[in-house]
Amino acid sequence: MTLLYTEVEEELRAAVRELLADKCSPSAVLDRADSAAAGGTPYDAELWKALARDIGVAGLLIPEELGGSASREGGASAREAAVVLEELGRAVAPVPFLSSAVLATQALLTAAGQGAGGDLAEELLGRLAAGEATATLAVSFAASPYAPAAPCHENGVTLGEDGTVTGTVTGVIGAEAADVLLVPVRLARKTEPCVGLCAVEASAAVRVTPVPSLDLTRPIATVSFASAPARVVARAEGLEVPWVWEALMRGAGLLASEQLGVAEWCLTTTVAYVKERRQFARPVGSFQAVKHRLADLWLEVVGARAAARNAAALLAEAPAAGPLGDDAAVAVAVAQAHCAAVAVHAAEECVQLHGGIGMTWEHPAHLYLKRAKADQIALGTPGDHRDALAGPADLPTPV
Amino acid sequence: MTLLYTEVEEELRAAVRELLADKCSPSAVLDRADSAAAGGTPYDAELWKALARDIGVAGLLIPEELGGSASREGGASAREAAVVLEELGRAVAPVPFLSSAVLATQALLTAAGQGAGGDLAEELLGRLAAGEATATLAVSFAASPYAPAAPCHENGVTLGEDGTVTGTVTGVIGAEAADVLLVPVRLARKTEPCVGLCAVEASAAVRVTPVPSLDLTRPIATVSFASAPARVVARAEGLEVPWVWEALMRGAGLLASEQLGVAEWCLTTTVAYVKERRQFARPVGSFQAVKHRLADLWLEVVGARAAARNAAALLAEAPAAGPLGDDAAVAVAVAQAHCAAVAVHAAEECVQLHGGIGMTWEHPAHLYLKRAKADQIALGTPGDHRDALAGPADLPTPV
Amino acid sequence: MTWDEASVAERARAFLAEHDPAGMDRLEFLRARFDAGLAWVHFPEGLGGLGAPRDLQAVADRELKGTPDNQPGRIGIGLGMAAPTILAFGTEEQSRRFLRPLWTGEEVWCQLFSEPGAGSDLATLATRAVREGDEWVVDGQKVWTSSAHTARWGILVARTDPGVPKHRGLTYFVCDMHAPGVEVRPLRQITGEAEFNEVFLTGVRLPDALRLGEVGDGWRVAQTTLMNERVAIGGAPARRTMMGVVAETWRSRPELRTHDLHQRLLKLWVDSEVMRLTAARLREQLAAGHPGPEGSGMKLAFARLHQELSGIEVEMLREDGLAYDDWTFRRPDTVDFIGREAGYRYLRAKGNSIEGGTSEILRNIIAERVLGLPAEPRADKDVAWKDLPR
Amino acid sequence: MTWDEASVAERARAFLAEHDPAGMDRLEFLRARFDAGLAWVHFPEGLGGLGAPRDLQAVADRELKGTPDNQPGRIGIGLGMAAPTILAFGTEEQSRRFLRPLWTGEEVWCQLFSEPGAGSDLATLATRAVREGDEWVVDGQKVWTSSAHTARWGILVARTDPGVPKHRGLTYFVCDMHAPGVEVRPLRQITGEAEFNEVFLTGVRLPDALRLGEVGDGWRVAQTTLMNERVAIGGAPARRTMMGVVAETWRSRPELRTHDLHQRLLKLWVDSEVMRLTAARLREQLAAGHPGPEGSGMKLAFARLHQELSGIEVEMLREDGLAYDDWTFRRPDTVDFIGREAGYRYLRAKGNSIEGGTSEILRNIIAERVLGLPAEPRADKDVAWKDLPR
Repeated sequence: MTLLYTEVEEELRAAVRELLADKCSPSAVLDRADSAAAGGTPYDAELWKALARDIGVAGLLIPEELGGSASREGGASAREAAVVLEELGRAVAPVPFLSSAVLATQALLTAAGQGAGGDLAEELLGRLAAGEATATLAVSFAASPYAPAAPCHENGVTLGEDGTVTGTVTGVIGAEAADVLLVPVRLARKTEPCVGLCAVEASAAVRVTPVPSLDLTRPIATVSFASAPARVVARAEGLEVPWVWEALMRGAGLLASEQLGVAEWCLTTTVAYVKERRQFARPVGSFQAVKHRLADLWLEVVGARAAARNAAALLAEAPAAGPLGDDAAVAVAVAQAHCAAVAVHAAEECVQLHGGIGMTWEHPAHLYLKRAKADQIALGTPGDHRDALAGPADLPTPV
Repeated sequence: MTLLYTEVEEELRAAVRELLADKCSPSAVLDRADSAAAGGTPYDAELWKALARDIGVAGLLIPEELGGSASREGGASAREAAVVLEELGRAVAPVPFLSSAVLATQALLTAAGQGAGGDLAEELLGRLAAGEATATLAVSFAASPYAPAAPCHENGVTLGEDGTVTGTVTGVIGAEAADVLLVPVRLARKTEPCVGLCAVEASAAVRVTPVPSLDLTRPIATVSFASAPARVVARAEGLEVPWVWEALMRGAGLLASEQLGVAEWCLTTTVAYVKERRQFARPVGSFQAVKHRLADLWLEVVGARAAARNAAALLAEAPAAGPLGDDAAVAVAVAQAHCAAVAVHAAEECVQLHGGIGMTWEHPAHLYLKRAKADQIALGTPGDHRDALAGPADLPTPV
Repeated sequence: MTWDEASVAERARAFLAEHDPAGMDRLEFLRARFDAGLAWVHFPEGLGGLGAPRDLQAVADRELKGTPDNQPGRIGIGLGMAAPTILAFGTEEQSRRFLRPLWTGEEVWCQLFSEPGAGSDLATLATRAVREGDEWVVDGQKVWTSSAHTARWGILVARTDPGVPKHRGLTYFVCDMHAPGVEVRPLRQITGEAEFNEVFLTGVRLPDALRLGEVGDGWRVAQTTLMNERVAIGGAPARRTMMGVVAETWRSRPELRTHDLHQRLLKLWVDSEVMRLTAARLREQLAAGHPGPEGSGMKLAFARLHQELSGIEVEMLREDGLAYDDWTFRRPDTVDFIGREAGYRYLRAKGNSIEGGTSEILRNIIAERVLGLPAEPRADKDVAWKDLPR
Repeated sequence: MTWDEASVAERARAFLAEHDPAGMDRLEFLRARFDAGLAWVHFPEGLGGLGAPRDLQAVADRELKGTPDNQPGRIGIGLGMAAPTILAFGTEEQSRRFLRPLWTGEEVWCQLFSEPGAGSDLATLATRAVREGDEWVVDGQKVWTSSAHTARWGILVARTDPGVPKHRGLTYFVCDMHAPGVEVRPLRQITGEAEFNEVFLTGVRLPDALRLGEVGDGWRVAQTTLMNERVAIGGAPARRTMMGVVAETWRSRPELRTHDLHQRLLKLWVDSEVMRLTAARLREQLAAGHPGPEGSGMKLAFARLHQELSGIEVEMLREDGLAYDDWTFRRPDTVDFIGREAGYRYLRAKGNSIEGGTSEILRNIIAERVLGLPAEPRADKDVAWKDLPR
């Protein structure tokens, strides 16, 4: 296992970065954010198609035998997905990669691993890998992987006798772009509490209501199912919804790489600006207080890269489905606790050191600030992840 | 009530500062610390006599009718004691003011207020006010005013049928300089738990063992009583030891002013040094990173002064004995939570910005670092004081 | 006479006895209050004051509580920045002309200082004012101008002599916002609102009578304005505070509580209390006539506190923190840092360490003017403005 | 040949087969290990190495585990600073003369760089070296010299030409610590110990053969030394860490636990883990032959972490934190930042952000060399050293 980037990873990065430089300039992202705020779709379908199909990022976590590029022998893995997320973060690209190619995909991989409903999961994975369909996991983006209660209880989506689902889920990302929604449900036909994961095709019976969101480039939406035809992907006894927890944990680990990308853009852009911007007949970047703050920020980003790489590497070594080992779980928690804070700090310094211009809508800095702040809440707050470390670190909580 | 200094307070400050400039130079303090480390007495008896008698700082909290200078009508109060502590902190003066004129005095004032044994308390207060005797409160300097258990139980000093006390107390300040030790005891003759405060005159039956201490200018000692003749100053049913809690709370509030003095010396000394010290053919103090750190530190000290003055003013308005009102208790907790941290931060910046010279034994900076760090632990940690604010601030603790 | 609490209260009661707000027009009432010297008692008689100590204003306000006010939120720049500057540097005529409608709110004021190329380094500003007979012709661009679209007047600093070092070539004017050549465009912020404007000045002609202070003395005049601004931002006692707002969320949403957040909130509660006490002590010093240097420090503390608290609130709200109340591009009349929802508070607070002097500049000021630390080596002190590197 | 894990392990096993440590003198064993190229495998053959990749040293150490070592704690400056510099700039003779006894520990080395007047600004140092025939006569005072009293040799930077700008007039020497005129005095620190010394050099005569690098090239040579020092301080993988020590206290003293401390410790545990991973990634980069700039960053992080953790530990210990283990003025042979008790750790950690480049200097280095930010305006770049303001 290495914490460095492999050549294959660097090639993938180069391809993604080139495409984004061409199709995803800050002004393009800002225009889309404006139109989204005015009711348009927040995601760039054309860009997503190019990423998913031409470069094939949709299948990085999906096994080769299902049409993806993941394999134990030199194929893709969480490491490649992490590199893609770094680039998407650096561009705050409005594409449903995290929601479809990570969260939904992980839920399906776990379900497929379980046998029951495995065929359907594999069929769906095939469509996702081919870029024929985009999915999302209909769970709040603010859900913590450590939260005790099953989300399908909180929002109470139920699968009726007639094979349709009814209920509402709030705080969902990527819903506007989803052809298939994977929703954890309660099975009504059982008296025994029994839960499942359903696949629901987008239709008139699925209402997606955008919510004005802090993050302009990955807004949340409320998803309502009204007797929407559904297929059961997986079932489980009790209240355990492994497909959800596994997806949230792995998603949190990879989100750290997106946060790294956000932080890197902010650092690079700020350094470039303070070299150019002159006040008092000197570049602002020649003032020692500014230099020291940027040096400290650089050190945080260096640490974020090490932590994010470590999480990606250990997720890559973990089995595609099933519970994570302690090492991987610790790596995810450490990466989230650190990278979430670094991304926010970098974005805040970016705004501050740009001065007035950083406070304007025209400058892209705010897109990164809003993404960083939303990511801090997403998939467990830094506090949640730190608390989860008390056990593994053997630092017992005071009684 | 004012947060400024009155003219009377400024005159008192000037007198104390002049005496300390004359008798308590950094090198004198360092020499004493050396000899103390080598087994000599840590306190400067001559300086203390001059302060206590000639300037009369020993009686600032003691009512005029008992020979002190405290009174509601224009007499002294906690405000004056606070100003003295600012100056003593600025000089890290090795005198038993806090232990005798604040902690022991407060314990006696509370006892006197209670009637029972009041005469003895008043007699002792008279001796302290006159500077004829020095006392200390035989309770650990690390005791928190919020700790649930009575210290006389932790250390278990007991008063025997024969009117002598036996037992050991650790972490006591000012014991080497004390003619009278006030020790909370358990009364052996009762089956009902019943506690009291005893006055024990220094004698062969009282062994004071100095402990090598982080704070070289106010070390702690272990005090052992072996059937030492004692007089009961006050009694109480149950486990309440009001004389101790009241003394610790008021002591904590006034300690904030000592911490302010420590922080001010560190800031002033560091500013003077970086103006003089040249590196890269410039004064070190002309580098912006250094300037900004010192500006932030200055702001912390400004806040420390406001918080310490507020605590002193509210303690001055509170009745000399008896439980503190909510306002005063909040003021004490806020002052400690803030000033303790500011003193440590100022001392740490002082060492760092002096560079190598700040790490040497010859330079006085370390005396302030050690005092500041010990004060952070003394009479409740910042964390203890913050936790105590959850109630008054109506920020309920998570369950 | 020398005023005290009793005599000010007496005068206020006497004023109320003669002027029943219920029985008269709001504006008339405010004009009468101004003329009675109860607008700002520390101002001279005849200019809305009594020449009384500043702290006695609280007495007048208490006595006149519940009567129509001048909506200070709408005219903050006039009250906090223009008025003290006019009082300090204006001629008798200028003071009589401007202060009354300024205080009553009949005339809104705005500030024309910052430029795209001159933010922290205000003294490099490039807006030119060229004298033509009894007039000045002004050309340039200003930015970060709140209320520009509602303002009748603006306080303007312009360069009247490019041939001398930057601080010496500036002059201070009152700009007629209705004059031809004044164009105001809204400037959208990261909150989605346009609280500020860009102001384009093209051949704007101002009579010399609108000059405030001497030609070339503009920097000194502007310092008075900026000092008052910082005190205004950091020093004022607040009814509703950011801490109060966040604490309310904590109390009303037990399910959101964690020890991590609790410990951070307790720290910030202490910081808020320390800031409140520092501000109270500062006001005591000002009242006692010896103003301390704490002023610029207060704004620093204020910005840090707002930013940390609003950041914690969004984090604490979890899913609700992912939402934003409204992105509509609008122009608010008044600004409330702690108004609206958590997301707005978080984004708006980012401006607190930039507007009215960045936190970096304030630290420089404290380090040099309060602590007496040496200035940075300066390349621009003695160079003519026109010859500065750009 | 090109070495790999297998071949290095093979060679180490072969060496052990021929040299049974049980059966021979400790020093003989170490000398033999050096001659077998198993001292530092990335050094050239004949100089204690095999010309193998640096990371294969771990293989040799693993194979030779349990055999007598060279007590690296005693000779850290020789191993970490002198050796790489001698290798990079020394002549063949110098390398052969110095490296073997350095590595075996027969000869201890010390560093003669800092002076009372030249700390962060090392290049202003004033110690003079004047050439007399084949010798140099050295006069001056050095400070912060650990092991000076046990050292056989010192790496010394002295000024050989005051007439040129400060960086250009320096030359690098090996100083014979047994030469007449070398006086060593212990320097007591705030911990009570004298870990360092002041070294007074009075008319010390050094043969030109002890010069390392060209005359006037001393600054460049010294850079190599300092870079290695920082990597050595920040980069080495630690068996026992400050976090481990503090966590042990937390585990063994449940009565000391509070939520305040718990939240702060969890944050620092994450920071420690991030630092560990950053160091691991740095070592991977070094092994892969493209060293990253993370080196100076590691020392920064290391100092901050040591200071915060040791500060929390003293606070956590309450009454025990008021005590100190021992103030005796002594001279330790080896230094252990996390040895002794909490009070010592707290005080000793204060030095971590000063020794071997202050944190302020390291931030400058990162800002300028890594981020490419402009240097401060410099008054001392092109001025002859003797003409610098003092």
